[in-house]
Amino acid sequence: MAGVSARVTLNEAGRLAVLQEMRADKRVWVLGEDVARGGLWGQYRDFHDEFGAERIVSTPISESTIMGAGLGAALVGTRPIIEMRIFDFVMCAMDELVNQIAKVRYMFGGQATPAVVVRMPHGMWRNSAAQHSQMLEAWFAHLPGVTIATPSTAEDQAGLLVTAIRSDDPVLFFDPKDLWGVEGDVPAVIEPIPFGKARVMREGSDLTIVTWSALTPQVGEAMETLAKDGIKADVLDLRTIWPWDIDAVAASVKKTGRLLVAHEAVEVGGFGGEVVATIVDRLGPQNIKAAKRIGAPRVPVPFSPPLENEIRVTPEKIVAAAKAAMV
Amino acid sequence: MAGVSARVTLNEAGRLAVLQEMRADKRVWVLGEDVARGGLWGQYRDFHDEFGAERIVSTPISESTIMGAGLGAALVGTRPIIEMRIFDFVMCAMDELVNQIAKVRYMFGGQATPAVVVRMPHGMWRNSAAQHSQMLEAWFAHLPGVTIATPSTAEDQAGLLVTAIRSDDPVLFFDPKDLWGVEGDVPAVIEPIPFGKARVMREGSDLTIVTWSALTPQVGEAMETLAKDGIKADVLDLRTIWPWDIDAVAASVKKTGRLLVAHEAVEVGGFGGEVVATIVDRLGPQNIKAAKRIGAPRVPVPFSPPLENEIRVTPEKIVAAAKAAMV
Amino acid sequence: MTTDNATPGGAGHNAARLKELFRTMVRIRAFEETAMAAHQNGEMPGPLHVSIGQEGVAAGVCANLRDDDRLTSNHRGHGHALAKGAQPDAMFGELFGRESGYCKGKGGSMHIADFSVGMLGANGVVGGGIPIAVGAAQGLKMLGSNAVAVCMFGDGAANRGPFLEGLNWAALYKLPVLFVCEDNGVAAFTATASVTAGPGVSARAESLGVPATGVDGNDVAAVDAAVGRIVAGIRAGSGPHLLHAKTFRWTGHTSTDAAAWRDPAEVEAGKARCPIARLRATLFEAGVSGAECDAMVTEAAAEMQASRTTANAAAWPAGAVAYDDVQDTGAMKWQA
Amino acid sequence: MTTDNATPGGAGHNAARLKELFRTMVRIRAFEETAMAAHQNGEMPGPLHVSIGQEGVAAGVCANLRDDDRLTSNHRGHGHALAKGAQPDAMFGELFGRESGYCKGKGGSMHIADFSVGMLGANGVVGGGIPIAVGAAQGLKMLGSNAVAVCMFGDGAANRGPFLEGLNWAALYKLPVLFVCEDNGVAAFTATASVTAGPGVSARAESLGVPATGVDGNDVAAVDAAVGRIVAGIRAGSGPHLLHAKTFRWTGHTSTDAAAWRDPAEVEAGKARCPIARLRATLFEAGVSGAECDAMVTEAAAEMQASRTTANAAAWPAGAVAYDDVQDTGAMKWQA
Ligand SMILES: Cc1ncc(C[n+]2csc(CCOP(=O)(O)OP(=O)(O)O)c2C)c(N)n1
Ligand SMILES: Cc1ncc(C[n+]2csc(CCOP(=O)(O)OP(=O)(O)O)c2C)c(N)n1
Ligand SMILES: [Mg+2]
Ligand SMILES: [Mg+2]
Repeated sequence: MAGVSARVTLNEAGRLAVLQEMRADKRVWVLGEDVARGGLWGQYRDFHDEFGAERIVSTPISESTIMGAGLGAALVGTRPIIEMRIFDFVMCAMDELVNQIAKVRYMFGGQATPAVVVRMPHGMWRNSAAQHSQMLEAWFAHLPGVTIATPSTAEDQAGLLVTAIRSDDPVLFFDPKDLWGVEGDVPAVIEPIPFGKARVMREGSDLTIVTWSALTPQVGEAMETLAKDGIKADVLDLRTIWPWDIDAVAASVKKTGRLLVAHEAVEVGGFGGEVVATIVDRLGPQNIKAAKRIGAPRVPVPFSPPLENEIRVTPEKIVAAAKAAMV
Repeated sequence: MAGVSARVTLNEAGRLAVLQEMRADKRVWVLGEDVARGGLWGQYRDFHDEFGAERIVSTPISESTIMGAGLGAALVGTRPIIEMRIFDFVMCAMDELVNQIAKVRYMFGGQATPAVVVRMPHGMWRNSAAQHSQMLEAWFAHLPGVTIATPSTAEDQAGLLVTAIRSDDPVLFFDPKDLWGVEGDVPAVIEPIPFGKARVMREGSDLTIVTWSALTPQVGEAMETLAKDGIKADVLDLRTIWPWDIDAVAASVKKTGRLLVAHEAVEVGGFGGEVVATIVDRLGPQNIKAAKRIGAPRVPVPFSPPLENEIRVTPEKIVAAAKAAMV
Repeated sequence: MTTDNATPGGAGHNAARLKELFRTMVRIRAFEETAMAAHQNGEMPGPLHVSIGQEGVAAGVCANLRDDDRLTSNHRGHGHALAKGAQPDAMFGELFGRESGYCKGKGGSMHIADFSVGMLGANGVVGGGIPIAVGAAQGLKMLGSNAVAVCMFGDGAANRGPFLEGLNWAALYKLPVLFVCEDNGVAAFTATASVTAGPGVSARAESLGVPATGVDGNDVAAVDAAVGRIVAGIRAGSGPHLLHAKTFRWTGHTSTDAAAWRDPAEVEAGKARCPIARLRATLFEAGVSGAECDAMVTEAAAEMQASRTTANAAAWPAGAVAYDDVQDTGAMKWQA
Repeated sequence: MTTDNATPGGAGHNAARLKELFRTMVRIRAFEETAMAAHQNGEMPGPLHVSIGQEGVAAGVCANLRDDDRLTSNHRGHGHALAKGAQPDAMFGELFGRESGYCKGKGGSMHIADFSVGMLGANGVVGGGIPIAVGAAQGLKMLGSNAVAVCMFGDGAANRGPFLEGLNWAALYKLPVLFVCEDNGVAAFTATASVTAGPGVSARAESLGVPATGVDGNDVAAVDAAVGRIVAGIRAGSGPHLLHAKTFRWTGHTSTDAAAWRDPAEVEAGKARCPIARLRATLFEAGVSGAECDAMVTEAAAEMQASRTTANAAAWPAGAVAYDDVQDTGAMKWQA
């Protein structure tokens, strides 16, 4: 059956990717809370049976040490997958991530190889409120020393995880927890997907829409609505925001003359600003008719469904922003 | 002698501001490492003698608790100044800052008043290397619930600190540690300076330069050089990056048609992207001739002087970027 | 239940006090059961962590607190809030995301707060309440109050750094704070013993200069008595204390977790230690009839059911509410 | 000094071993004095934290380590690095920001690392090395090595959360790690006792399941003996251990800090406990002459002076070096 793909969820796609890499490389292991029971999201289901307690390490609620021990173990030559359960808890481990993991290679003049993958399921997910819903991926683009994966499909979840595990860089892997259930075709042998190459969701000539992570389905809906209304969008899912596919976005905006960046995170200070500023400078403002962003308003994520809906970036809002860019 | 101003350093200006507010309001107090001895930077010199150990609280090296205890004390009605010594150590207290301080008011529907000032001396300072030099102020613009002060003159240090201490919002106060010694005139009674109003450093018609915090002197030098070369820059020091003076910047760019944002921090993902994206959208790209940024390259801060100089944003680099914006 | 006078429970329990403790516990139980039913019925969004089986700790601790005593709680905080004096209408309103909720629907189950009765908030971060509680105690001391701060947290939280920092801090400044480790033996889906080294939370506290007392958390009278003594001492200036209360969580981690991995025999044994059943037996000996107890149970169920109904009928918050309470300066404005 | 064979020092010190310990200590002392002179002379940028007076700890600990044993250090780490086997040329090169430095000049004094001898780096964050050390130990165990990890930190670091988390973790997984608390009584400009509650660091460790041993850190033979025993146990699978070594810092926090607030009498008394002078007396009794000791001192001074000279003559790193070693994918390229 090798070579045949299976239709699986994004969650399962990630699980298969880690399984493949752990079977291939004994140095790869997982640490995090509850991982021996499969992890909070079942993303390590049955791993404990296969790999045992040495490689599937259920940890205390000690985020600083989960992160920092992962680094220490990498420094002696193992390749840890640091499971952070929910992104917001990474705030308990920021010294280890920001001051240590991102900097050791540089500070030590290249002696260290912090080959860790930090998995951090992020984003809004069923009314989890302000401390369990954050999307701060933009922060890490501003942090030298790390790469950042932000997949949105099962295929990309699998392929980018394989790349992440094989990478010698610290990879911050933002699992899109609202998309655990989306399905895709994952091959029996999962090939790595290179970082920094956008995925084309649709080709069009009127307007470029750039997105990533959990907002991708909303953008997908919006682009269909726009098409019905006669607006042909060129739509790119960046898949990784560091590095990101500047060339592809620039080429698209050169063609369409209009840019809209859409992300689930707060608009102010989000990565959308980086995309706009980079592209405007690269192409020259005079060669662009519109450069817009859409993201959440600058408020914490509220609990109540109508409030959460109020601040969510919806297909309707994306359509409206796209139309505003067409004038 | 009331009303007469004194020529003092930025460090002393801040000291005088806190002194004035602590004398006026018994609820104001300071906690942080070594503050009883005046603080690492002498910014609380002699305070312990005047206010005693109850209001000048020298703490253990427990950043999480310095930050979190500050919040708890605010929730019962005191007004703490949380001294973080050097910004980089805030990474040890990010849960308390990001998940608690920034969110309690919102999560609790307005019941909480997290009236804290978090002082975090930041930026490059005499070859302090990667873990003592960071400038991540941009991150917090992306964090709902906080305001952000980034002064660069003694006058602004004093006036913004007074505003910060009187504010019911959590204020993240980025002391520009490389500028402790710059002098200015501080009045006997320090008036609050409102957040969100830029300071005009120079008026001009050819190009708008926007900056803040420790890069301001470099921009000041660059604007003089540019003037000699016949380029008249309109130069704004934002002073606070949340809120920031969108109106003033937009009005300036409307006049000059050209925008350059200069900051000490890494260019990628910095607040410059936010400024560019906001202004480009507000004015329309077609009405702008150039919109550029300059910041540090995306590398950790190196120790060695020639390496640090290599990545620093210098007056020469700012001049070059400004000239590139003139074509 | 919040007493006016913070009567130390130690000095001989009388039936009236025991009845109040019973009432608090059955109200918590009823709240949690009603919340679970509502959650399973789709009336409540988001995750739900209930404290069934742990009622003795919340009731026994809070019976010794005044309204101006402050309490920080964790993700499993309904019992703490109720016992501290929060009202079920506003609690259910919050659980259901309604405008009538304590936080106008912005917080939900994991962020219930009622500052008017000194409940400074539940917390979605394990251990998140520890530094906040010590700071509250420091603030109270500075303001010259003799109120105390109480910090409720689980056994899982004792493995996070803030435990060390917060307890050292409290001991150092001799702060009026009571740390309550509500030890139900589990942390999410893991037995806490399997991820915790050393002789236990009391030893950890003592190594940080905080005296500790162990108590059977399912014996509410014992909790009440111990806390009465301890809080009186703290109020008199003794400095911080830790209470290690052993208890048992009847359910899974969240209301959708069946906790199938737990040993059924252990669960049976745990349930047999029900704090409510236990107090009922004591009350019977003290002359309080089963019928009287049943009446309290029925009353509590009715109260919570009524709050559930009220909350279900309450208005949803308007969209503009999403933009309120962020900050004074630099807040986004709502646009209809 | 790194021995081939990790000879446990416990089994009877002989003069040869004591001489090696002496040599390590005087080399550290000479390194620090030379660095201070260079700093005061403007040869060295950035802050400088020296360990004069604390040499006994670094020497006694590292005498029991192999090259493949790993060590994490703190901001006051020159002695640890030297004792672990790092070379003064590359250390001075790093202090002076030269290309010849261990980190090509990118790290400086606070970030010296020499992975080739198991020195995993100094750290600018107090307590930052603790989780890294436990992770290194976990990795070593996983790889089937019998090497150990050693974590050096100051008394100030025992008030940070990672202390609790890291020690619990090490005990839980029975990791081969030795925690060394180098207790010089001060943390920056504050007496550590004034910000630390409870009976001390050993009690903290034991409460987390990590056995602890106290030692006079200024008695290098005692340190050597204790560590010899402990490391042999750890290597044999005993799990983690904490060594609490009392010592004394002769200087201020940084080389520009006069530490005027310290009681001069206390400083005098501290200096009187000089670990080098003490071992010199012991050596004398063991038949090693003062002249022989003097020769080692002179040799060390000359060695460090030579390294200082070499480093001062070394090339500065080229601008492009600032862009190296960030990351493989997504790195910025240097443009001349
Ligand atoms: C810092 C942090 N890490 C992880 C989690 C996820 N989490 C929520 S509750 C919980 C278990 C907490 O156990 P305990 O403190 O014993 O409380 P209990 O649920 O038993 O009442 C975990 C791991 C979290 N909320 N915060
Ligand atoms: C997390 C953190 N907080 C504060 C500092 C600033 N700082 C540097 S050294 C030091 C004192 C450390 O004391 P100790 O651990 O006892 O080491 P010693 O300097 O005595 O060798 C402090 C507070 C820091 N580097 N990191
Ligand atoms: Mg528990
Ligand atoms: Mg010390």
